[in-house]
Amino acid sequence: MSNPAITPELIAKHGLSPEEYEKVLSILGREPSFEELGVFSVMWSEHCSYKNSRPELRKFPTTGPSVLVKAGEENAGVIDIGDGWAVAFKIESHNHPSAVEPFQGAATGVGGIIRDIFTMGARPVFLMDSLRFGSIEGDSEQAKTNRRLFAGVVAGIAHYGNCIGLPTIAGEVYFDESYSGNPLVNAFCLGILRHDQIARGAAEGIGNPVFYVGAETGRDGLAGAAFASRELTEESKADRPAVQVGDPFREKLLLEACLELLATDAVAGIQDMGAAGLTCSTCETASRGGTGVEIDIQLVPQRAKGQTPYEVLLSESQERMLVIVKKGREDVVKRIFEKWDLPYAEIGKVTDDGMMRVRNGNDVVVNVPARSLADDGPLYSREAAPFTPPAPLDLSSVPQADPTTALPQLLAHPSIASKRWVWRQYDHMVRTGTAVLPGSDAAVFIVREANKILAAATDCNAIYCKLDPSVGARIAVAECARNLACSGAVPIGVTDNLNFGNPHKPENFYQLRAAVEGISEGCRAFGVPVTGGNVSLYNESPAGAIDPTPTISMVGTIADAAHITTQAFKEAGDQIYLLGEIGSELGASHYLLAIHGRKEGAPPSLDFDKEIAIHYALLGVIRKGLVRSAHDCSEGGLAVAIAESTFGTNLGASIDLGVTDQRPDVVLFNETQGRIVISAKASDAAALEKELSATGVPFCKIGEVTAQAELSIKTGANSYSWTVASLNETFERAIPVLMEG
Amino acid sequence: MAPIMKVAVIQFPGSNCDTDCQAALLSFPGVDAEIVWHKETSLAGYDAVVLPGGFSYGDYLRCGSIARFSPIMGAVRAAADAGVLVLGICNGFQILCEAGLLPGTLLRNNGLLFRCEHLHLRVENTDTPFTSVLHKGQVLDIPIAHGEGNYFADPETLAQIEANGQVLVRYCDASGNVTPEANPNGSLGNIAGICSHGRNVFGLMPHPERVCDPLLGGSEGRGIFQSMIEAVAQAKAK
Amino acid sequence: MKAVVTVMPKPAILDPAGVATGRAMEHLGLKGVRSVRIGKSIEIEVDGADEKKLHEIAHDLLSNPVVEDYKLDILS
Amino acid sequence: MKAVVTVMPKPAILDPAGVATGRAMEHLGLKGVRSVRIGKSIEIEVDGADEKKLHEIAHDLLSNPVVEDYKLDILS
Ligand SMILES: Nc1ncnc2c1ncn2[C@@H]1O[C@H](COP(=O)(O)OP(=O)(O)O)[C@@H](O)[C@H]1O
Ligand SMILES: [Mg+2]
Repeated sequence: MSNPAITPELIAKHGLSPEEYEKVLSILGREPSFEELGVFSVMWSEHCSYKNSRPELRKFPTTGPSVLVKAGEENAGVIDIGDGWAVAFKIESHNHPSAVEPFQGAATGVGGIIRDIFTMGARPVFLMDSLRFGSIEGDSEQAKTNRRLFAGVVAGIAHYGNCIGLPTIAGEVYFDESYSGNPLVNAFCLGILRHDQIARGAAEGIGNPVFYVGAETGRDGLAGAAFASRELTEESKADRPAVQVGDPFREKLLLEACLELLATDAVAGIQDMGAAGLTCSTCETASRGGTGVEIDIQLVPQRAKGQTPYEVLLSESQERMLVIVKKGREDVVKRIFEKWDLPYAEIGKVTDDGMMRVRNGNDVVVNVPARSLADDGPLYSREAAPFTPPAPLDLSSVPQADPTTALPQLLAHPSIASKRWVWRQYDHMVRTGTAVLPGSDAAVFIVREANKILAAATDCNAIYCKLDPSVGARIAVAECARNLACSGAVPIGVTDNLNFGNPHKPENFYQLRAAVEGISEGCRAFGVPVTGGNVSLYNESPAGAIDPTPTISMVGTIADAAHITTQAFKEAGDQIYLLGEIGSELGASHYLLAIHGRKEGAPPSLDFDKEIAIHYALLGVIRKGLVRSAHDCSEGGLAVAIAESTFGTNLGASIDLGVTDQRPDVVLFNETQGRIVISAKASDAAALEKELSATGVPFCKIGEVTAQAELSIKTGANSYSWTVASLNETFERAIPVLMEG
Repeated sequence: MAPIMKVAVIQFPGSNCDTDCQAALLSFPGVDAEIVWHKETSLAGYDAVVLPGGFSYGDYLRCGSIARFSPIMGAVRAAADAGVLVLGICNGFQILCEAGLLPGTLLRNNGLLFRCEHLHLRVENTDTPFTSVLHKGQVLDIPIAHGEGNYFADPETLAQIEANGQVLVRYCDASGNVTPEANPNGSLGNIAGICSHGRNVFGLMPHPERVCDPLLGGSEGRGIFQSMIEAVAQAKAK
Repeated sequence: MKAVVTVMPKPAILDPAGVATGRAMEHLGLKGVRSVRIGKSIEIEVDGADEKKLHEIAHDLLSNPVVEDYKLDILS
Repeated sequence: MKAVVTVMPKPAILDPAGVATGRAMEHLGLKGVRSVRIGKSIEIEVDGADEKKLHEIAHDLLSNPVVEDYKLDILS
């Protein structure tokens, strides 16, 4: 089989611009081979090179005393958690593959992020998932497609996570038209390791053998990285054979084998094969090591016969790793991989010439400076459109809905409704560490081997981001931190997934830039580093770009098991307080969206100083043992938050907000930031009030937990009441009814 | 000092509750628990064997269908024949059924989805080495996590195991009523776990090892392990 | 040798996936669906032609005799 | 009408179930296993004989054309 000639069409098909091709020519001093063209194409794609976003990402705060491995240095950042232990965590998107094949797309997304973590030498301990779909309500073809995508994605995540034995302990799911045809699937994994176990993805030691371990290479997901860096079009469907199939069983074996191997001292470097497979792992390890790597395609374990070097190099077969082994220790690899019944092969060696050299037997098919691929890709500074802040909401244009019906309607809105249908499909208890199960604010996980308590949450309100990307991004960071505080945790680090539209469109690029700046501001305010993340651009369907969605995942630690707090009320007679203000900001709220069908207005304002003061105040009283439950107000405002705190208990709440000069719908459903509903034993109330007063944060008593399972809320002269059972039923049934009829 | 009970926790390729079971067992004084790789062929020296949950061989073909041919299964069978306690949890239960060490089989959940949640079990028989410290009719809160836990046996087999008191736990509501609503997967007779005719092999779909620590959702799984310890101690005392 | 083993749930066994699929077919406009049963089809390519061994494997490994029947077809 | 739809993973697509099962067959003493692929076999009984509709259903519902091919056999 002979390779095609390098023509302008072929270059364009590889997604390289004429200028980028010129750069290739000047690096090589000659025309590239077909294989080299493929290699440049994937390595310089947005997915691998971040060519459109890298200058922006530099704005993130990435350093700090606890940072052991910085963002961008390796596959995932590593943060110290004390006593010689550390965590490695990261989030990654698999949006485009999931649009084409939801089950496998989501499954392989989970598989990929898990490899990123154990490549660091860390044992993966839990997962989270952040999902976005178009509306699943109604009988339209679009709604049916969205339901199919939703069901498929959840089943795919469940399949991979459950089989490999990692609990999915938290996440989020939103439904909005902007994601029709372009769902978002972001998966997060966290792993635990000792400081001295940190593994590096560098090809160290000239002459060291390079091993391929894991599943055989097939024609999976050919050029997927390039694919993820394009808009979804009708033609994308023709890319369908490019779908990758995940094998969580193989990955489980690979994970155990790699950790066993890393526990010996036979490994000089290790790198997973993710996007752009063998290509990416060879040139990145060489580039990081300041060395070269030479491999022979013919030595690569292959699943299908007759694959060309081009196909093998660019294949995105899953469950594979590249390991640089210390010379003379090859037998260790052999022993361990034979134990786990996994393929392995020595396919090359580390060289001193800085080249990524690929042979096909005696022919050299690729001979490119490794650095030019991994680090010297093109960089673009795109144009950002000037931004006009949204007009504040004109409240007089919003008819007053009756809270008696509006509250259940909000609770039934799929974005607010219980996600039990989702997380019940995930094994969220395996590894016996989940102390707070999904359904509360942040999940809490006890890492047995390290005797540490971790908390994690993931958040992004994309309506806010759509209306004002900078404010939306800041709120996403603040909300994550608030969720952690509600569980009793202090944040230690952030990973982010920037999901945006085509960056060539100035309004999209503005969103990206503003979101990065907003996240950076938030992380600086909370004093937490960004430890890594992922960029997914070109999230567009024929109807246009998605709402900008900078998903934030935050990890925290809890000092003492006694501080673990959940959102549910605990006992009749407990006193209920609101930390923060009653608020009045209705712009960009879910009330406006769900009840009035409007996505408009300015999102609520965010004052980091106030926000942080509230978190500290809450943590202070939690540590003093004065708090029995804590739950933040997010979508749907105060009324939804209070209702949620009654769920899963046989209790009710009697609330008096005492506000007389505001519309009831505004009082109940506004989304002013920095608000937390807590409850305390009546006998602790005085102590709690004293402690809180001393902090200076605004707070007020708003009611009491009742034995009767009824929720009643008074505001001014108006009072409303619901049975907890009916609200809970509405909240729990919404998604199952839509999905199962 | 020699442990009261030395347990082998079998690790099949794809087991993922092996270390959870080991940790739960080690939380009992006097218990030693070791992970034993499935390629081993002897279980000499162990007082009890646990087949943990997970997805042995990916469970791609049928749950437990490949694991039951693992080298260790010969030793598991011999141990069971010799009266050693064998406990199969979730995937371990599926493997024991596939291997014919327990009657019946586990089909796909009738709701077709994987289910992970806390639910209730009613203790049906306390005259076994796995349930002796519990009391009859006691309601336990123990979680499940499976896609194929729908217990099935043909009518004769079912009648036999019922008559022999081999059904040890059934899915029930919080007050102990065995109702169709309390059945998470379609199991015949709400069966959650059964033992062998000889009483020394027990398989159940719920995960007792996940509720052995009050910080992690409760300690209602401890009774099963405690019963095993007492049975072993008694046998040794004789 | 090429062989196909078809494994089907026994007639007496409830097949919830089949029932659900039958309903979905009706939703898609197929009228008068009486029964849908879902089993497995396993295609095997193997050197040599040990038919007896294949039967053994179909019985012991590929099907669960408690709830399934198998059929072995030798294609070539 | 009685029909059988056989749904198989496309040839180029990884079939983890087939790989795991093929290995198990070798362990059980079947020599020279070259390939095992596992798909579904769906038996349908339906009043009437709308073959076109059946093809539509096999394509849209029973198989996932992204990763699977189907074959429809009308038995009677
Ligand atoms: N896809 C998911 N996977 C796992 N858990 C989820 C998922 N979606 C939501 N959850 C859980 O449901 C609860 C409520 O989620 P959400 O409504 O997003 O909370 P909040 O508004 O407090 O951020 C949280 O515990 C969250 O972790
Ligand atoms: Mg929250």
